[in-house]
Amino acid sequence: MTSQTVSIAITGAGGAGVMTAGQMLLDAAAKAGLYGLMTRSSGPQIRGGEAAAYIRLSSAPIDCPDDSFDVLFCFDWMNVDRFAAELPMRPNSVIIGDEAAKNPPTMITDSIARQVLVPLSQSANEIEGGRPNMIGLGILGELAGIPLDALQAILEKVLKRKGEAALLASLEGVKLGMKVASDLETEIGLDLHLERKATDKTRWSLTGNEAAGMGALRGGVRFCAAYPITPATEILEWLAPNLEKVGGTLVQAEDELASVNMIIGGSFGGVPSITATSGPGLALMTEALGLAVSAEIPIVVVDVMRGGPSTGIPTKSEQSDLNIALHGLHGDAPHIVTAPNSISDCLFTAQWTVHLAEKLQTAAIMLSDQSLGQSRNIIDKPADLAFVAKRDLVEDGVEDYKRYALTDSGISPMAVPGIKGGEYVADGLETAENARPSSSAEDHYAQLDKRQRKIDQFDYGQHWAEIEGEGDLAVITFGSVTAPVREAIERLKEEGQKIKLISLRLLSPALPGPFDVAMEGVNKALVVEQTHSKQFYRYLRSVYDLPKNTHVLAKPGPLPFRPGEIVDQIKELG
Amino acid sequence: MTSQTVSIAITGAGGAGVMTAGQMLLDAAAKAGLYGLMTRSSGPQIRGGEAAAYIRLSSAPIDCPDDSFDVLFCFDWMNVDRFAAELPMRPNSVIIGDEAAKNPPTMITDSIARQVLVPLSQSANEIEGGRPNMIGLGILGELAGIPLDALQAILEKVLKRKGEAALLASLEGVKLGMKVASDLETEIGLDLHLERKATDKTRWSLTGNEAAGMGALRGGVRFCAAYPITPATEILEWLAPNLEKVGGTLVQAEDELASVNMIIGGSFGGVPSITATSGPGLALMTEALGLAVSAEIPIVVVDVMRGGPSTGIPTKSEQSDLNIALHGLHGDAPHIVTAPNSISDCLFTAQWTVHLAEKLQTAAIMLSDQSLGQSRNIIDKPADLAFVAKRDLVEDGVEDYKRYALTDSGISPMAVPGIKGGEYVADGLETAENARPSSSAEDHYAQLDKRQRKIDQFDYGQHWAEIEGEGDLAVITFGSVTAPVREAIERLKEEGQKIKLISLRLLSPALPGPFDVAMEGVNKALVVEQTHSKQFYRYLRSVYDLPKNTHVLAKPGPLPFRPGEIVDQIKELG
Amino acid sequence: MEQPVQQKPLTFKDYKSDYKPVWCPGCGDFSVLAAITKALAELQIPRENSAVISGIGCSSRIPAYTSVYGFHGIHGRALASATGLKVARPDLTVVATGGDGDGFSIGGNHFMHACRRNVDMTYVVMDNEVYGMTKGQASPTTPSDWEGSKLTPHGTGVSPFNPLSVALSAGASFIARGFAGDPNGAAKLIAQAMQHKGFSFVQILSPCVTFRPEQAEWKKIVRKGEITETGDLGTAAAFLATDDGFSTGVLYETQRPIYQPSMEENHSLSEIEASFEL
Amino acid sequence: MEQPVQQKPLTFKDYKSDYKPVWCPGCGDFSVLAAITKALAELQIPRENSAVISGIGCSSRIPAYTSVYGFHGIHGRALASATGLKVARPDLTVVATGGDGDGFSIGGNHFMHACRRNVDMTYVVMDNEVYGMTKGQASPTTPSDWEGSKLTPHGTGVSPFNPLSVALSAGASFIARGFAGDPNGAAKLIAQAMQHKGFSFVQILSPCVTFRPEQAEWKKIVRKGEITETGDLGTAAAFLATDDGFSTGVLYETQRPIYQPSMEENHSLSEIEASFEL
Ligand SMILES: Cc1ncc(C[n+]2csc(CCOP(=O)(O)OP(=O)(O)O)c2C)c(N)n1
Ligand SMILES: Cc1ncc(C[n+]2csc(CCOP(=O)(O)OP(=O)(O)O)c2C)c(N)n1
Ligand code: SF4
Ligand code: SF4
Ligand SMILES: [Mg+2]
Ligand SMILES: [Mg+2]
Repeated sequence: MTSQTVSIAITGAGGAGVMTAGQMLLDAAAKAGLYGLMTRSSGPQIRGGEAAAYIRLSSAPIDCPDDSFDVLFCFDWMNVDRFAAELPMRPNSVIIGDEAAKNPPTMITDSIARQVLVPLSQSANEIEGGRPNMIGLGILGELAGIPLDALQAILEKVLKRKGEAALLASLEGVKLGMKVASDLETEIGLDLHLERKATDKTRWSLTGNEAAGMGALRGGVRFCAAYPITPATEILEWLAPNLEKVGGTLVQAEDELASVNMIIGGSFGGVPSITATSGPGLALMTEALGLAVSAEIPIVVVDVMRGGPSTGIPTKSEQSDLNIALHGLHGDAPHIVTAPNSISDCLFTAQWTVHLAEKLQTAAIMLSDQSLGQSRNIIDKPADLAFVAKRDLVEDGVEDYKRYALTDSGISPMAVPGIKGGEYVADGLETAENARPSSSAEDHYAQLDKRQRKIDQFDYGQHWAEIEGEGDLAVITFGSVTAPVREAIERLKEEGQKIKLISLRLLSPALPGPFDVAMEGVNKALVVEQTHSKQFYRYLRSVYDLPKNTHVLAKPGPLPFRPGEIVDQIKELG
Repeated sequence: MTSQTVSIAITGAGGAGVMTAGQMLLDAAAKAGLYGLMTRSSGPQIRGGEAAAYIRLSSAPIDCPDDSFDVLFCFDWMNVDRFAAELPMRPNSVIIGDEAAKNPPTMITDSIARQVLVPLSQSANEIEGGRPNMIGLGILGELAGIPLDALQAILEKVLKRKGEAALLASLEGVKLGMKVASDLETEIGLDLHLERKATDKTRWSLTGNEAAGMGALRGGVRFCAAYPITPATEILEWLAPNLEKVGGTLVQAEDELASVNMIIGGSFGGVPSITATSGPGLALMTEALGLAVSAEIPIVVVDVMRGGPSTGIPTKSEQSDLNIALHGLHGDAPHIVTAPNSISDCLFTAQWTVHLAEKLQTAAIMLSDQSLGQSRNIIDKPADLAFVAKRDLVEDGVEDYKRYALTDSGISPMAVPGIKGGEYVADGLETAENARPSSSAEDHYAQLDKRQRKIDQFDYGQHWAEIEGEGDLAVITFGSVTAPVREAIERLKEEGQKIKLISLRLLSPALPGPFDVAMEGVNKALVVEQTHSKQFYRYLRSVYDLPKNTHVLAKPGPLPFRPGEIVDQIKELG
Repeated sequence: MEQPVQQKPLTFKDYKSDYKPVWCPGCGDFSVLAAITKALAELQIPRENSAVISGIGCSSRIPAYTSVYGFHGIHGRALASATGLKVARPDLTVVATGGDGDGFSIGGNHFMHACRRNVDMTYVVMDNEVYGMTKGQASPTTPSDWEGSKLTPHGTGVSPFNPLSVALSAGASFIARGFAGDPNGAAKLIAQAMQHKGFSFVQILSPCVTFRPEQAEWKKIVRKGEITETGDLGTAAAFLATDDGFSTGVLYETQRPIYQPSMEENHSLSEIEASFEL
Repeated sequence: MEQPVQQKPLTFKDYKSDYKPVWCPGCGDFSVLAAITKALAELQIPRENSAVISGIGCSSRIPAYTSVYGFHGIHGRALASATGLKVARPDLTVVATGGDGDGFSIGGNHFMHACRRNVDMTYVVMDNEVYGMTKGQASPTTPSDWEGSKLTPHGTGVSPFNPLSVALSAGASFIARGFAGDPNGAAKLIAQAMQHKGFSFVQILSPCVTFRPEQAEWKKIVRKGEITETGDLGTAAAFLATDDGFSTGVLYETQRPIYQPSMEENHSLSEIEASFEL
């Protein structure tokens, strides 16, 4: 697979049009029948600081960064060194710079990669209204083998509202860039053209945050209360206009305490409800999450994780909210924790999570992260899913209704306002079956057992984990780390090594039965996670029996896992 | 030891004077050279509902309830059945009722215990201004062998401000009660007199909440911000007037978000600071706890645990906030979690916790619980301790100050306002050594390592756990469950069984080295905890190597652990 | 509010549950329960279409004593849950309730923002100027010199909170004060509030006999508020800012656009999905 | 404020750090930084004895750009930390700072209670009627018809928050409004606020050039507030309730007891321990 992908980084000062060029390159690649992934990075300035776009294109679906970049294209040298750690290069990588730019930083001059200069500003100047980034787009498009018509289609789509002149200037820039590139290809012997297969599948371009929003909608969510926070805001911003289209609504709340309690209110009213946040906001929601567990009101909170602790590194990815998601509620408060294992899986997992919350009448936390949420991916249009919100409700006119009835499944049929005879008081106090507050040991044990039972006994089917391959070594992971692990395993497979991948989508409850089955034949494990304190490994240890021979590769953010480091680690295990 | 104790329950309607009588009995017993423990219980009414006082008296220090009561004295029958589950009786226990009370409930008539009626109201009526509870006090005092002079001393102390007449009436009531009791003793052959040893040790009477307050003061705390919550309020109410006496102060905050951020502000100012709360409040504090960890500002939060989840059972004890205390912070946020193992240890542990927070510049959570916090204990005056707040500060006039310097110990010398040259900005963002925000991987790794290192490498001495006895079976526990475990082990020792007790005072960080040493020679373990979901066991599993043969006795609140059920469990293990 | 189709009109007793309140005998909240149930009866709101939402406190126990849907949530968040419920289910009649601690201390932010947002619901605060449930600490409305709490042994030293004045500044469109000593008057105010289109705030002075026995004096002090122009912002601002807190009646009322997003389904999911196509 | 013993008086530059702000070129917050440092210089507060405390937001980044002690805490809690600091360390000069989202949305409750509590400190809010940091959502002070945010595509539909009016209702003893377009005027207001005994609140209208470019118009609208009686509660209440939000100057000032518990050590620990003896 690796030979069929090309990784390109574009950097430049604020206003240089890095993100625009990157996004167009990705979209054009998709138009041309390729797949791809694009991640954004920027400096500390609120706006207008240096920016970087990291793009990986491929003939086959792709959702993780490669070990290093084939091409680093610096539209200028402005603070490019800030991105140094995010820009691994190889000796045969190429750094492309602008002839007109002065004083490349040492990070560039000392790089192991090859370096070439192109007439970027100069070419732009040749065109009336020309912009260097369009020359750059042309160069990169040509290098990756994207045909002009695909680039042109995207230009037309994006620049429509900017008028004919702008479109023409850009188009000319792209063409000029393509010419510059073909000279370059021969000059330095670059061949990055990707094979393009014909397909009739519809392609989608979306971020994990958009996918999560869509999954929620598919799952039946019709109410959201929102307080913005990086990197979760886009879920909320996507939901606001789209909920409206399907008869739902979004309220902007004054804070996270309000947003989570608002969705509890909405869901008490029978409307499947969601909010999205990141670590600091999740911390503010745990009291109410406990209320949802205790009062058995379904809600979903998507936590798009970022670097912690505290405000941490808000624009970068990390998996370190695992602990709080699993254990951040006071008291014995069994709830659902899920994690999507790819950008496109944000859709599936969000939908499934809504389904679980609704079915099990409890709080569910979906752990996404910045790298899933804010990266854009080209995928095949996903299939429709059967999971939709479906609460067990009592009938209108019910008599002697017991809201917290002790059932075998642990699920007590719910009433929602409008249902006659169902009038009850949802409560955070412990209650008897009839919803009246009770401090008796008997009621407490019975309700604790029930709330645990309903989530333990539920049939999660095969969805609790992605299990791939066979081997006596299992790599156990979750979330965004799944993609680099998968690629690492595939590379090793090519070398003849057999390794099993277990990526947990359902983090809580633990399912010892299915886990043991998955671990059959495994005698060695490697746990890979993006935290500092081995949170995932510690959690696995606490609920599952791991092989004696278990190793951990834990690395905090802000840098992403790359397949190569996982390959190295596995090789080291021998 | 069990033979030297007597357990008495007193119940009655609101206004019957149950608590007064109980407290006087305890104090008089202490005056008479005995030790004792008193726990209160009451019905759901805010005020004036049925009440119960559970008292255990002993010749030697005692800090846990017995398996059952020797005497249940019902001043009336009013809702006594509400307390049924809290009132285990034996066939040779005695239930004392009032002759004048009509219709004993079936809980009484069906009891396996013996039942006698005494002329309670009638005797009270014989005295001008007489009250039945004073007759009751006399009866119970006589039964337990407390001499009149001790009872009289307490009456004088308590009733001083009520005037001579009230005192005389009470005194007469007590005397009359004592007479009634001596008749009773012969009549039904009751002998509960406790042996009283002469001692010159000063006795203290205090609750765990008061002890925690005192420990904080001893540890150097001079600032507190408070938001009341059951069952933590008494710590705050004790601190308010007492902080003032030592030049400190307490602010009543608008909520827990304010209280925790206020103490962060106070501590940033160099003043050791504390707050106290319970589960719901702790949940609201976790975001700020993460800030304290990240910005390295020492603070102490005492969590007096109660029944959860959510509002749960606010007046009853449970250990189920363990998870949130250990793992409730978002991001990788290493911090201190301690737990006092007895009422008197609330003093030691609070003081030690302040010391650790200050020394390690981090957030520390002390997990007390309702049964420790609100029970009153008679103890020997504890020794003075060396632990006082002692931060590593930089010198006035420091140059090129690096607030978050990477040191070997992981402790970066701190500056506080007033120190010239120390001006820095404390931050929840990740920072470089110089306290400037940084999103670089290098700085992030370095600071994460440092914050973990300082708490991992610190020398906690012997205080991390109470380790008692030897044996191939270890019972591992923490907090208020320690006392019944200890008593269970002592009982089994009398039967010749050798068992090791390991009660963790330091819950986090985990100390695998010392733990392994403590477990030497142990091949079987029993974990005992007051939760539903085995939180403590799961945590131990995640950080320590437990014997293959490890069992768990986990029981949620609201009922306390009694030594007998632990004995039974151990015997079952064989 | 549509009249329900039923034989006999519901009386206030039909809106009460058979569950015995935990309140102290004599607590003002009994009257507030009477007032709320009377208001519901006056408006003949179908039980299944109304909900009483509260936080934590003695007063916040009230939902369980009614026979409508209820939510006894967590401390300070009644208004947030009530907002969510009403916005998601605009067909329901929603009454948020609670105490002065719940509403103005921990819940103060939601109070302000609920006033601004103007969702069509009613908020009834039982103000006893104390935290009853936690055994008698000062609340925001407690006079600064009250020394009855161990937490503030010399009084709070802080200006008491003026909820009506804050409500006005924050944008509330209906502001009233009642007294538990006059449950019928209070019922009338609450009914008026429920009929008001938008967010209506009713403070009921509700004595705590246990921790503030001196509030027995209130019945001598409360009076009809002497405000004539209840629709003028400036007048109301000046009046409420300087009032002693014992003027009862509707003290401000205006019409402002209510917050109720239209909730009309006009797209299919696949239409939305099409936006992801390239 | 004691004059520090030193040779040369400090200039506003001495109160600035050498750390480059992350703000967009043209952001109003640059002027507020100038104003705060000028106020510190005017009062010659020793750097080591003052602290600037903030929450999270573009504006909340300000502590790092000063050279005094600082605290860049968590979103919405600046006033709580500042309160703790000032009460525990009454010898310090404490300035809390932040944005309209930080202060009036998530931090709204602390804002009200800080006004009531009247701790002797100053709160400077850089109000740009938007959440800058999170890329342009409506804040409490955003006009209800602003459609610039995807989160509220049809505008918020909610009455904008009137921070000065709320501050007054909540009991603030010093209330002023300045404009980033006039940093010297703003500096004067902040210096006055710092000299005020008690809690002083200064709103600075501070345009966000990135998400609210239309705020360039503000310089044409702001004017000196036409309030003559700045000490009368009723007058100020009516004025602030009806003002359009562009009147600058000190708009209310009064003297109220400040919250500063005496902190005199008059007992030993053993005296306290004696109370446990029977
Ligand atoms: C997060 C949280 N903090 C604190 C508490 C404890 N608490 C329960 S009720 C209450 C105050 C209630 O006062 P108020 O709202 O005035 O009600 P009242 O009892 O006076 O009717 C407090 C502080 C809690 N339940 N939850
Ligand atoms: C608990 C929490 N919720 C949300 C956020 C995300 N957040 C950061 S700044 C901000 C708003 C800032 O707005 P404002 O205070 O007006 O500052 P400005 O950027 O406009 O100066 C938000 C919502 C956060 N950091 N923490
Ligand atoms: S404590 Fe006060 S508020 Fe609570 S029930 Fe009793 S009288 Fe009412
Ligand atoms: S986004 Fe707005 S508030 Fe933030 S720095 Fe830029 S101009 Fe200033
Ligand atoms: Mg109250
Ligand atoms: Mg702003």
